[in-house]
Amino acid sequence: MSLSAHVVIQRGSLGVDVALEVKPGEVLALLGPNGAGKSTVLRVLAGLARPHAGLVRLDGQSLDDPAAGIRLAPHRRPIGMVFQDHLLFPHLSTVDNIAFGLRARGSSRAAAHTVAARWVARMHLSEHSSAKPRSLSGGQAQRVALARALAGDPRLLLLDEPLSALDARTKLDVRADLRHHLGDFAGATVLVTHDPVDAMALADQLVVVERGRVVQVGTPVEVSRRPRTDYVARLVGLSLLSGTAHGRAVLLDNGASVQVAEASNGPVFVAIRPASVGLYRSRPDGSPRNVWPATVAGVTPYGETLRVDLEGEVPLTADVSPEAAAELDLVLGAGVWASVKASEVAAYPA
Amino acid sequence: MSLSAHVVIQRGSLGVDVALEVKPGEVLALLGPNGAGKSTVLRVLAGLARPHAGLVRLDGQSLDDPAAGIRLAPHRRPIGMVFQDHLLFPHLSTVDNIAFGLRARGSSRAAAHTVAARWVARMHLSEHSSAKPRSLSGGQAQRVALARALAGDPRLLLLDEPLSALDARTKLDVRADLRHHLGDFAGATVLVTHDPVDAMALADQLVVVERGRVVQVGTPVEVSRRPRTDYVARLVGLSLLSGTAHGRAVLLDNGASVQVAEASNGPVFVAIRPASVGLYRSRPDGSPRNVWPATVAGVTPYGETLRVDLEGEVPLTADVSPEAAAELDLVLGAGVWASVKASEVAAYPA
Amino acid sequence: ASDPPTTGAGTAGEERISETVTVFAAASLTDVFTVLGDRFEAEHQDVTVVFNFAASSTLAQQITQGAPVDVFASASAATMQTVVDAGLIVAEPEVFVQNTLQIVVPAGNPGAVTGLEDFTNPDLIIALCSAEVPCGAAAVRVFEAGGLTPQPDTLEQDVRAVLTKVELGEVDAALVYRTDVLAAGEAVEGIEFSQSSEAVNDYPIALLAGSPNPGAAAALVEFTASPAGLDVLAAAGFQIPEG
Amino acid sequence: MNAPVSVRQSRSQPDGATGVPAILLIPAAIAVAFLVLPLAALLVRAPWSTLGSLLSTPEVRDALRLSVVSASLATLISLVVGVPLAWVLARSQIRGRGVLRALVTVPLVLPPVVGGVALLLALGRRGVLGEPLYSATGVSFPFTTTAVVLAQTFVAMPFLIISVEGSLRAADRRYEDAAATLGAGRAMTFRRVTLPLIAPGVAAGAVLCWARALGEFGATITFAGNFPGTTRTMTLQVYLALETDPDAAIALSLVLLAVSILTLGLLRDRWLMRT
Amino acid sequence: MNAPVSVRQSRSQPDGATGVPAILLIPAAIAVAFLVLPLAALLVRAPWSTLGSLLSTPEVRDALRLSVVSASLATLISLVVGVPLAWVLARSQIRGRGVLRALVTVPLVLPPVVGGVALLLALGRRGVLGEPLYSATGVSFPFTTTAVVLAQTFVAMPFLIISVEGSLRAADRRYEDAAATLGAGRAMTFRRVTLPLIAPGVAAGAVLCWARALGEFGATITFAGNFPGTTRTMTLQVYLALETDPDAAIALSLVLLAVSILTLGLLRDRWLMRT
Ligand SMILES: Nc1ncnc2c1ncn2[C@@H]1O[C@H](COP(=O)(O)OP(=O)(O)OP(=O)(O)O)[C@@H](O)[C@H]1O
Ligand SMILES: Nc1ncnc2c1ncn2[C@@H]1O[C@H](COP(=O)(O)OP(=O)(O)OP(=O)(O)O)[C@@H](O)[C@H]1O
Ligand SMILES: [Mg+2]
Ligand SMILES: [Mg+2]
Repeated sequence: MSLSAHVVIQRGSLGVDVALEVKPGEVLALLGPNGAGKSTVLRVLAGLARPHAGLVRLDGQSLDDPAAGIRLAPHRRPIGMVFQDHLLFPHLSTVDNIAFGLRARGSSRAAAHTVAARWVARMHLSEHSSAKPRSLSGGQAQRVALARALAGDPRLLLLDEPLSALDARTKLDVRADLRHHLGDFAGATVLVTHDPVDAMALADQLVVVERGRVVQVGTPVEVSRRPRTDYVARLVGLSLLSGTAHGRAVLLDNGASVQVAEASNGPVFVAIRPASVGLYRSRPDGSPRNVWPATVAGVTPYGETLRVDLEGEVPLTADVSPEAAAELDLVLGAGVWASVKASEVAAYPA
Repeated sequence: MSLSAHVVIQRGSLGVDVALEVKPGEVLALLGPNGAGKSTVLRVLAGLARPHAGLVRLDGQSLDDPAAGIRLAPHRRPIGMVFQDHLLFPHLSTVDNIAFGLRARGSSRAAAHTVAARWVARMHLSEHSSAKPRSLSGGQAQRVALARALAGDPRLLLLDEPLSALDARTKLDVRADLRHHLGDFAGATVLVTHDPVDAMALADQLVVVERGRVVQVGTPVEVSRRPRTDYVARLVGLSLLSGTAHGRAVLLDNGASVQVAEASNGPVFVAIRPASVGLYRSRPDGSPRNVWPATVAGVTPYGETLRVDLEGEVPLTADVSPEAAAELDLVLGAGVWASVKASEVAAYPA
Repeated sequence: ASDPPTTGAGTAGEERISETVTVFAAASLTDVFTVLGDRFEAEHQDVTVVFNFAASSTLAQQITQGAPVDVFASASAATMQTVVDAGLIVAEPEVFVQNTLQIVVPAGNPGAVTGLEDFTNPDLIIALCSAEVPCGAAAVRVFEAGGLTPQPDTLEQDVRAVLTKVELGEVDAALVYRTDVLAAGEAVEGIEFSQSSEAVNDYPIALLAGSPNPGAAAALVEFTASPAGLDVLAAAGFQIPEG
Repeated sequence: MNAPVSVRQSRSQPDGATGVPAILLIPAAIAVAFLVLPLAALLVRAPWSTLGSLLSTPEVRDALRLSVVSASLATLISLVVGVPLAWVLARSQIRGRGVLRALVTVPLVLPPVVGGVALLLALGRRGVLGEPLYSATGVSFPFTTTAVVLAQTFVAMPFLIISVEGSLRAADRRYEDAAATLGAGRAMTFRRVTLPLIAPGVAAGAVLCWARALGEFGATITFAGNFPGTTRTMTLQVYLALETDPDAAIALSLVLLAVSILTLGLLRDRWLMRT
Repeated sequence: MNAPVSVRQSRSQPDGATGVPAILLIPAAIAVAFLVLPLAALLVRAPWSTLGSLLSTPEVRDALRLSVVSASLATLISLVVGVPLAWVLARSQIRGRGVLRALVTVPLVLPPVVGGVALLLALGRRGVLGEPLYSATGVSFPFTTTAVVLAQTFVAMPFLIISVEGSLRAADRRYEDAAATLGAGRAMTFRRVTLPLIAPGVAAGAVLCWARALGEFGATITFAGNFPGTTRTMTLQVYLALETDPDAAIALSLVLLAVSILTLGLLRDRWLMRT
C-alpha cells in the first residue's frame, strides 16, 4: 500500500512539479504557503485533475501514467478525500453523507448505516446525525467530511486541512482519533496542513512545497530543527539566516558575523529561536558572544509573551515578557541590543 | 461606534443567549467549541438571522429590537463580514468581488476599482486579480473574502475565522495587517477564532461561549491565565482543576489535595501548566510538595516535546522531552509519579 | 363488433352488414355527421360508426399515409383530389352537399352592413378566409363576380377563426358559410347577398380503396343520400346538389 | 393596477427575506396582470350553468382521463430518456453536442401539425420505420392511444431537456468530484448527487413538459387522429366544441385548467418546497 | 440503434469528465433517435428543388421576418417582466404564492385558440380592458403586429417563468446573504448576484420561450388575425400552405427550423458556454 507519485501539472501561471513517496502506513504532510499547489497535488492523486506528465502508482498499480495513456477514473481509486471546503452533499443528512461512500462501494443499506452510525458517534456528532449540512456549524461540517472520507476504509487517504475548522478541544480529540486511526491504517496518507502541531503530531514525513516545487523533505523534527527556507523557519517559529561557516564563525550573506556552537565549513543555514534572544537597552557585557544593534519593527502579543520583530544587520525575532518589554520601552523604531549565546545558535549545511 | 448586543435565538436544539459590549475601536474575540453558536451570533449582528428577543444597538441606533418590532435590513447595516466558507461570488473576479461592496454602497465604478486594486495589492493577490474564485487556492480565497469585507470601511466588522486557511507566513502578514487596520479602525470588531494566538494578538476582550451561553469574559491575558472552563484551559494549554481552598491547600472536588503558592479560602480553580509537571518512575523525594501517582492515558508528539495525558486522582497533562519519555518508558497504561512545585500552581477564585 | 369482417361488395340492406365503419370527416361536419351516424346505427344495429373529425387537409395527410379508413368526407374538392391523385379512391367522389357564402355580422349589426359593397369600406373591420382555403377561394369568386375589391383586415385560416371574431364583435362583417351562420345562433346575424350563387362549395364524399369494411361503408354513403340523411343535412343549412 | 398579492412580514422564519423591491415587484405585477386578465375575462364569460351537465357527459370524462393519462405518460417517458439526454448535453465530452442540442430544439419550433406529419412520415403505416414494422408485426401506431402519447412526447420532451440542461449547467460540479472520490461511478453520482441537487430544475422541467403535453393539439390530431375514447383528448374535444358551441369550448378549457392546476398544485407541494 | 454521436477523450481539459455511462447513454440515445427520426423523415420528404423559389417570395420573407421579430420581442417582454415574477415566486414571502404560481401555469395548459379568445375578451375592441381603451383613444390591438407579440407573450412567458423559478430554487441563497452584508439591496443583489448565478437557467428559459413564441399558432390567429405583412407569421403561413400544398408547408417549416437553429446556435455559444 505504498504511494509513489510524480505530479506535473500546470495551473494558471503556476507550474506544479512534485514527487512524493509514501510507504505503507506512513503519513506524509504537505506544507507550504497559500497557492503553492498542495490542493492541486491532492486533486491529481484523487484523479480529479489530470497531470500533464509524471506517474502516480499505488501498490505498484499505475493510477496515472500520461506517457502510457493510463488514467484510472477517480471512483475506481481506493481513496478517501477531505476537501478544503468540505463539499458535503447538501441534500443528505450527516449519517447519509457518511454512508454515501460505503453504499457507493457496494455495502448494503443496513451495513452502511451501521458503520456510518459508528462514525457519527466517534466524531461526537450524534446530536446532528439527521441534520442537513446547512444547519451544521463549521466545525461540525468538517468532522462530517472527515468521517465520510475515513468510513470507506480507503487505501490512500488524502486530507486537505482536515482539522482547520475544529475548536481546540475537538481538535485534540479528532487529532488523537485521527492519529489512532492512521496508526492502525495500513495505507498511505497525504495530509495538507498549515498547523505545525498537526504535522508534528501526525506526520512521519514532511514535504515542504513552495511555488509548485519541493523545497525540503524530512521528518517533522528534522525539518523543524533545520528549516531550509524562510517559510518553514517562520512556521516553526525560528529566525533563519544563511551564510558561510568558517569554523565556529559564520559570515552571513549580508556581511554580519555569527558565532555558533559547532565548527563547520562552507555554506550553512543558521537558525535562532526567538526565546533565546535577549534584548537590552545598552550593549551588554556578559557571556553571549553574539551581540548586534537592532531596531524594533513590530511587537505582537503572543500568548503571555510578546514577539518582537527586529531589523538590523541580523534580522531576528525575539520573545520577551511583558514586564521586560515595558522596562525596555519597546515602541516601534526603538533601538535595542540583541544578544544570543553561541550555544543557542544552530548551524547546518545549506 | 460602539456595539451593544444581546442576542437570543434558537437554532435547532441550541438556545443561544449571548450579550456583548464592544467599545469604539475595540476588538472582541468570540471563542468557543464547535457548535457553540458563534457564527449564529455573527449572523444575527449582520441581520442575516432574526433574533427572537434581545437588542442589537450600534452607536445608539437599534439594529434589532424584536420587542419594538425594529429590524434593520442587512444591507442597511454599516457592516463588513467574512464568512466561514468565504462565499465569494463565483462569477466575479478577485478585484470585482472586492469592489462589489463599494459599488453597492454607491462608489463610482472607477473609484471602487481603485480602492479594490489597493486591497488586491495589500493582500498579495496581484497575480490573481482577474482570477475567478474557482481557480483560487483556499488561502487566496480567504484573503479575497477578508479584503471584500474590509474594503467597504464598515463601522462594525464581523470576522468568522478570517485567518484559518492562511499559511504560516501569510497568516503573520495578514494578522499584522489586520492588527494594523483594526488599530486604525474606529468601529467595533467581533472576531470568531479558534486560534489563541489570533485572540491574543488581535483582541482587547475575549468572550468565551459554550452551548450558546457566555462562560467567561476578560482580557486575553486574564482568560489565558485564569481559565474558568475546561475548554479554555485546553485552548491555552493548561490543566484545570476545581476545588475549595483552605489556606495554601486546595481540596479538589474529587477528594485529592493540591498545595498552591498563595493562600486563599473558598471555592477556587487550580491551573497547572504541562511544562511544570515532572514525571518519575518512582515516588520522588525532592522539594515539590505535590506528588501523585498516575497512569499514562495518551502520548502525543507536540513539536519537539511529547504531551502526556495522565489519569489518576488528579487528571493532568505533562510535557516531557523525547529522551525523558524513552527513559520513563511512557507506554499507554504505564504507572508514573507526577509532581508539581506548589509555586507553579495558580489558584484563583471560582 | 366482434363479427368477422364482411368480404366482397354486398348490397346494403340485403346482406347482414356488421362491424365498424371508420369515417374521416371535415371538422365543419362534426354536428351533422354525429347525428347522421346515430341515425345510421339505429337502422343498422350491428354497425358502429366511428368518426375522425379534423381539418380536411389533415385527414388527407393521414389517408395518404395509410390510415385504415372506409369513408372520407371532405369540405374541399381540392383536398379530395389529393387523395384521388394518390390512387386511394375506388370510384369518382360524389358531391353530397354544397354550401354557399353568407355575410355575417355581429348581433345588432353595429357596422350597419347591408351588402357586399360594404366590404370595400376601409373603415369597417372586415374578415375573410384566406384564398388558400375553400371559403376564401369562394370569397374571391364572389368579389370578382361583383366587380368589387374588398378591404379585409385579416385573412383567416378557417371559418371557425372568422366566426369567433364576429361573435366577439371584433369584426364588423365577414363572409362565411350559411351553415356556420346557422350554427352560431343568436350571437350573429346572417345577410344574404345576390352573388352568393357564383361560388358554391362542394363537399365530396368517397369510399376508400383500402376500406376494411366496404359493405357497411357503401351503405353509409348511400344513407347520406337517403331522405333521412338529406333531412339532417338540410336542417343544418346545407344545400343538396341537384341531380 | 393592483396585483392580487400582499406582502407579509415573515414571522416563522428568522432568516427569511421579507419585502420585495419595487424594481422587481412592479414588473412582476405587470406579468401577473397580463397573464391573469385574459383568464379572468374567460371566467366571466364561462357558461357556469352548463358546466355541470358538460362534465357529466361520458365523452368529456373519457377525454379528460385520456388527456391526464397520456400527458403523464409522455412526461414519464420524457423524464426517463430526456433527463439523461440533458446530462449528455450538459456534461459529456461527446462530439457534436452543439448539433445534438440544435436537433433537440427542433420540435420546439416545428409547427405541431407539421410535427404530426413528420411522425406520420416516420412511424405511420407507410412511414420510414412504420412500414417495415407494420409488415413484420402488423403493429401500427397512428390512431391509437400510443400515438397520442408519442405525439405529446415528441412535442413536450424538448421543454424538459432544455430546462434540465440549464439546471445542470448552473449546478456546482464539485459535489460530483466529491462523489467520485467516495467511489461513486458516473451513474451513481448522477442518481444520488446530481439529480437531487437539480431536483427543483427537473420538477420545473416536468411541469413544463406535462403542461405542454396536456395542451398538445396539432401533432396529436395529425398523428393520432381524433377518435373518441382512444385518441380524443380534452384539447381535441375543445377544438370540436369550438366548431359548434364556443361557450362549451370555454367551459371545457376551464375544466382542463382546473384539473391541471389541481394536479400541479398537489405535486408541487411535494416536489418543490424543499429549499 | 446507434445514436449519431461518438465519445471522445478530452485532452484539453484535465479536470474534464470523459465517457458517458451506459445507463445514461442508452436512454439519451433513445431520446435523440425519437426526436431526430421524424425530422429525418421530413427532410427526406421535403421538396428541395422548390425550396429556393419558395424562399424568394416576398410573402415568405415577410412572414419569416415577422416571426423572428415578434418572437424576439415576446421573449424580451417575458424576460423583463417574467424573471421578476419568477423571483417573487421563488424568493418572496408574499401571501398566496401558490395561487399565483397556479395562475401562471394556466396559459401553459389552455388550448392556444382558447387563449386567443381570452385575449380578445380582455383586450379586444369589446374586451374588458379593450373597450374603454378603444373608446378613449381609438386604439385597439387585434389585427396589429402588437397583437401578435401579445399573443406570443401570453403563451410563451409561462415557460420562462417556470424554468427560471426552478433555477432560482436550486441556487445557493447564501451568496445573497453575502451580498446583503456588503450593502447590496434586494434589487442590486438580484441584478448582480442572483441573475449571473442562474444565467444558464435564464438562458434555457429564454430559449424555451422564444421557441414556443416562434411556433405559436392558435392564439395568434385568434387574437391577431392573419394578414400578410402585419400579422401573418411563418407558422400561419405554414398552416395555410398545409391546406393546399403539404409539401410547400414542409418546406416552409424547414426554413423556420433553419432560422431558429441558426439563431439559437449563435446565441447559445455566447450565453451558455460559461461553465
Ligand atoms: N482551476 C484552476 N485554474 C487555474 N488556476 C488554478 C486552478 N485551481 C488552482 N489554481 C491556481 O493554482 C495555484 C495552486 O492552487 P492550490 O489550490 O493547489 O494551492 P494550495 O497549495 O492548496 O493553497 P492553499 O493553502 O491556499 O489552499 C493557485 O495559485 C491557484 O490560483
Ligand atoms: N439553519 C440552522 N438550522 C438548525 N440548526 C442550525 C442552523 N444553523 C446552525 N445550527 C446549529 O446551531 C448550532 C450553532 O451553530 P454555529 O454555526 O453558530 O456554531 P459555531 O459556534 O459557529 O461553530 P463552529 O466553530 O464549528 O463554526 C450548531 O449546533 C448547528 O448545528
Ligand atoms: Mg489548498
Ligand atoms: Mg462557525
